[in-house]
Amino acid sequence: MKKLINNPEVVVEEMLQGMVAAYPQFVKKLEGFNVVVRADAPVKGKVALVSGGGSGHEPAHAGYVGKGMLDAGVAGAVFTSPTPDQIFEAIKAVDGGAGVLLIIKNYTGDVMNFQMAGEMAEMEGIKVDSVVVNDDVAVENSTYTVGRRGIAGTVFVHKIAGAKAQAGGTLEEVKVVAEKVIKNVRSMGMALTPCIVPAAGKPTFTIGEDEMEIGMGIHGEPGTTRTKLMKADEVVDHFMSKILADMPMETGDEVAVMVNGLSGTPLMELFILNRRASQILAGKGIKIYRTFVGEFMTSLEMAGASITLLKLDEELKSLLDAPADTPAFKQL
Amino acid sequence: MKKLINNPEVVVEEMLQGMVAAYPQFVKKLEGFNVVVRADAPVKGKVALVSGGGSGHEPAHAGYVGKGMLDAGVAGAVFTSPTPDQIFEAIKAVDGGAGVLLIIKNYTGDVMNFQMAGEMAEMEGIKVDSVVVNDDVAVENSTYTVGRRGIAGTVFVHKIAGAKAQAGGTLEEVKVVAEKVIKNVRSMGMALTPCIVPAAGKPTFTIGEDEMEIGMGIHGEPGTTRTKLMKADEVVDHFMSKILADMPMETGDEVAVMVNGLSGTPLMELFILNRRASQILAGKGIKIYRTFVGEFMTSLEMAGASITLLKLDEELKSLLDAPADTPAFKQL
Amino acid sequence: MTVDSAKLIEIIEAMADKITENREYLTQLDSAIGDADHGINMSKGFRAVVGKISGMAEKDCGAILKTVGMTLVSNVGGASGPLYGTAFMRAGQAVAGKTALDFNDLISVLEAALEGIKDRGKAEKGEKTIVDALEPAVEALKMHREEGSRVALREAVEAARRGMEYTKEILARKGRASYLGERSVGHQDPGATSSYIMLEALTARLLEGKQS
Amino acid sequence: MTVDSAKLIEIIEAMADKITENREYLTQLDSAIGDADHGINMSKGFRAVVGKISGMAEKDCGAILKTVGMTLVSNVGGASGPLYGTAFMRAGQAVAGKTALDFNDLISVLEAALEGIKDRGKAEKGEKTIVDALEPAVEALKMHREEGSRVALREAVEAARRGMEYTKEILARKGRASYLGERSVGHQDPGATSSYIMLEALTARLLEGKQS
Ligand SMILES: Nc1ncnc2c1ncn2[C@@H]1O[C@H](COP(=O)(O)OP(=O)(O)O)[C@@H](O)[C@H]1O
Ligand SMILES: Nc1ncnc2c1ncn2[C@@H]1O[C@H](COP(=O)(O)OP(=O)(O)O)[C@@H](O)[C@H]1O
Ligand SMILES: [Mg+2]
Ligand SMILES: [Mg+2]
Ligand SMILES: [Mg+2]
Ligand SMILES: [Mg+2]
Repeated sequence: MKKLINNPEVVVEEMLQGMVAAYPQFVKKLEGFNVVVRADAPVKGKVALVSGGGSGHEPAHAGYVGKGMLDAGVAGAVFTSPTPDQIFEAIKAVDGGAGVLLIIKNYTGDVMNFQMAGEMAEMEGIKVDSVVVNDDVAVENSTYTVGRRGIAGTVFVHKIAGAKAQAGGTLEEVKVVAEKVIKNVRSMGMALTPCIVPAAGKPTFTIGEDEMEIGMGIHGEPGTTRTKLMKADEVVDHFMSKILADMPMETGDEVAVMVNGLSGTPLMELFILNRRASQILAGKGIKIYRTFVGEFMTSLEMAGASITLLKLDEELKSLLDAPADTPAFKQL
Repeated sequence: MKKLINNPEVVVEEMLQGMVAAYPQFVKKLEGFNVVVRADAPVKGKVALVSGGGSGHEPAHAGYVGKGMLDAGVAGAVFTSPTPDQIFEAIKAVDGGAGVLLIIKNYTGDVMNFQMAGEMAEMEGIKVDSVVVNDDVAVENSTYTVGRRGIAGTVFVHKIAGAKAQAGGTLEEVKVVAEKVIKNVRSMGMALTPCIVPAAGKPTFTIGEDEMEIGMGIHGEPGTTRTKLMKADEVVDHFMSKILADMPMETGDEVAVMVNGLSGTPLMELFILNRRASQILAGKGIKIYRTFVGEFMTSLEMAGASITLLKLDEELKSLLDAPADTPAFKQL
Repeated sequence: MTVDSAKLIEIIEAMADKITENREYLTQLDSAIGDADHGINMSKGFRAVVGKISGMAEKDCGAILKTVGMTLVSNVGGASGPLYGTAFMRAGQAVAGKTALDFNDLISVLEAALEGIKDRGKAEKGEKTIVDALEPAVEALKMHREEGSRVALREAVEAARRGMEYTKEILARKGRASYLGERSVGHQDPGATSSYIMLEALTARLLEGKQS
Repeated sequence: MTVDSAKLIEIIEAMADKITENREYLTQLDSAIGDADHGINMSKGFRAVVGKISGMAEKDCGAILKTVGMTLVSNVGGASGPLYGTAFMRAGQAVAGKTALDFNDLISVLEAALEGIKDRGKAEKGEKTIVDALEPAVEALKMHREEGSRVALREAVEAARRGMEYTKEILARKGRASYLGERSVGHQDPGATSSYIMLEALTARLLEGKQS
């Protein structure tokens, strides 16, 4: 296991310490908890946004804490949902009196832990509501299963709901717009290499030099299918057809595009993916309103990428355009 | 070779196409050349900054093209300095009449190619000057050798010289401040894994599961020494002592810190490195004015990191604080 | 059989030991169809539990079980934290105030635990979860209640083992493994396995030195 | 010996072929002490050169060499682009206007090439660069000038080979390998190797079918 760490047991604590040391202008850490909140939390009168999940997805989630996005990021152990008491502390620390929206990715563990925290907060008289993000089209949706996972599309929920809250939206309004994003966002991912959970010390799966995993999530879990290595354009073609089959679009529709690296894949390759994505959209007469290429929702050192499309209307466009100032997502 | 590409021969072209497709609000590509310039180039009356180098260091250099930083980024083949004609085209495209400053990293190839381009531009009556960045303390400086390499510290030169040019500085003033940065910036890096130049198809070196390369550059070349794997804190201790031996500092001095990932190393680990760096600086009474943790100057998919310190005075602080709006570096 | 608070603590410590012994094994099962953390999370949780309950021999059994549940909830995380946490909290409620548990109480404890897991996780048998080991165990316990605790417990552990084995054959419909669809078939469920391990530890401790 | 424009083009094509044949080899040498691109860059450059000069048989030798130089400068990149580019441009200047080259012209061509490289790169012999192969070759050529082109050329190639071999023993002081310090010792310099390869191709083509 080749990692620049000191001790697998404390990677999350040490990471958060390094993060608040880097960005004291943006964030502070709650003493005794792996929770990062806005440096100026609680912001009086503003609806507060709390997100989080297992660690290993950096810059998610603490990197999105700041003006115009999240009020708190709660960090569980690597790839493990945080516990209700942590989330509860986060809620208490950021509630500015206007209520708190929990942005949850659709994993059984995350949903249960956040819900328990929400119940705890409500018992203390804090107004709490939640949304569950499920953008991953790799997973067949079915009433018999838990539905789709939440992956990189979650960052759009942070951005847009964050802008609405920053603009003074009520808890209900912020929730409504968050759900609009969730309804209109779809992603799909793949991986070329596995990753190693520090405390496990071994790769989560093995894969041949000429193979890749399609339908990869962000937790080192195997994808939905294994195939021979494909060219970048073939990967994009496959993703786009899955996404557009699930969320049909027409000429004149507008989208935001996110090409997200899982971390081991260099930016060069992400741009090569984006080249094809933009060609396909142009070919269909779909207008690209904004594109984001980078590492937004990672999976430790895994090589791989995902593509996310968010269908936009005027409201979403203006909220996407609103300024944001966080360690990992800035917009002037 | 596991890469998300189509064809090793055209990775640079396809990457730049994907980049301008992503960020038309920031950049455009010069037809027929692997050169990216500000979307609004040439900016009349502003000193223009041109940087560049081999590809594979993304987001460097094209990612720093935009308001408050570079006017052009010139992209050579992977790890290969661009050619003089490319650089010359960049100079012509961005010269707004106030002259052009070339920001060169100290590699024989880069220096020669940029100088030849500068001569070509001067023959056309364009005022050109240049600075050479050499921040890497891993390499012993000596009059018998070519001196130190330029690595991640170059990004501080882009930022600060860019702010000076944006503020209306003359070519001479911009050059003076760029040289002040160069005089006050030091870096050191290491790697855990090699990388694969797409056209070569094989790793640049092999390294054991329990080994690392210290004094790594950004071109997949071997480092200065190979050691057993060290803990993150040990790596930082070593880097900081090398840097501070070379650029002694006193209690009360102020610095900007950059913890740069070579690309394969996840952000989590970079923050763990920053934790230690901040502790060491605090222990010495050196004030951290700003910290940047992320991937600023990468080396394809290599796992590894570098640490950069920039000693600040009032002028450098205010230029570092100035707004910047580029694909890869934003400051509100 | 009777379990007083001291004995209950011993049982829980035995469970903790077994979970820790099986840390790598459970994690390995979770890497095949999940995210390679089940053993890590559970052993971290039980380490905290052991610290919390060691001084609780004066407290009643309900309080001890409730503490176990709360400690798991706030230390395990993931899916198994809330699930096992709720299970133990509900178990504690079922025997609130009691300083000793008889066999019927034990059945109530396990029934309450199962209900807790099903309420929290909304899973049914056959979905490749904890429920696949725990529900058959509770059923066996009730079915063999009249034959005495020794027989009933042995049957329960055996039922849990069969349930755990059966998870290899089925497709996951709940939890992280469900994202794998058909690819989840052929792999044993980590949560069903940890349930079996805990039940086995419980039974072994209860039947220790017991004649019939 | 006489080299007219057509022959000069053939010689350069032969150099291009040899560089392309040795693409992997040169790249591999460059991965040991550099950035693994020397063979890639040189073969890309010479591919462009071949395209540019194939129709130039009507032009004079100076113009052909200058075109080679400019094409290398604008297609190779890295350190070797400007170095070899300058070498060929200077060589072209040395024989500007000539439609045929005799042995003395050839010596001037190689002298000018060497000076071009030294001016551009500021390297001296013994710094583990192109100069270590090229300078001994030019010296040998001049020293054996009176013995005729055949002997002199053979001696020159042999001197280049020894110079190239010698680069294994020394520490790099110029170029990217110099960052390695002591670690550069024991590895053969890629640029010295490509120079040797080109000189060998030149000599082979010149001495083809030649009796003495
Ligand atoms: N809804 C559910 N009901 C019951 N058990 C579940 C449910 N979802 C998941 N599980 C169990 O949780 C186990 C995984 O636990 P763990 O790895 O700790 O959590 P996570 O999936 O969050 O990483 C699965 O093997 C399964 O037995
Ligand atoms: N200053 C110099 N003078 C002469 N030759 C040099 C000089 N610097 C480098 N070289 C030669 O260039 C070769 C490397 O070329 P190449 O790999 O194409 O460029 P880069 O180092 O930019 O990747 C070295 O092996 C060396 O022979
Ligand atoms: Mg987990
Ligand atoms: Mg090179
Ligand atoms: Mg798990
Ligand atoms: Mg090279």
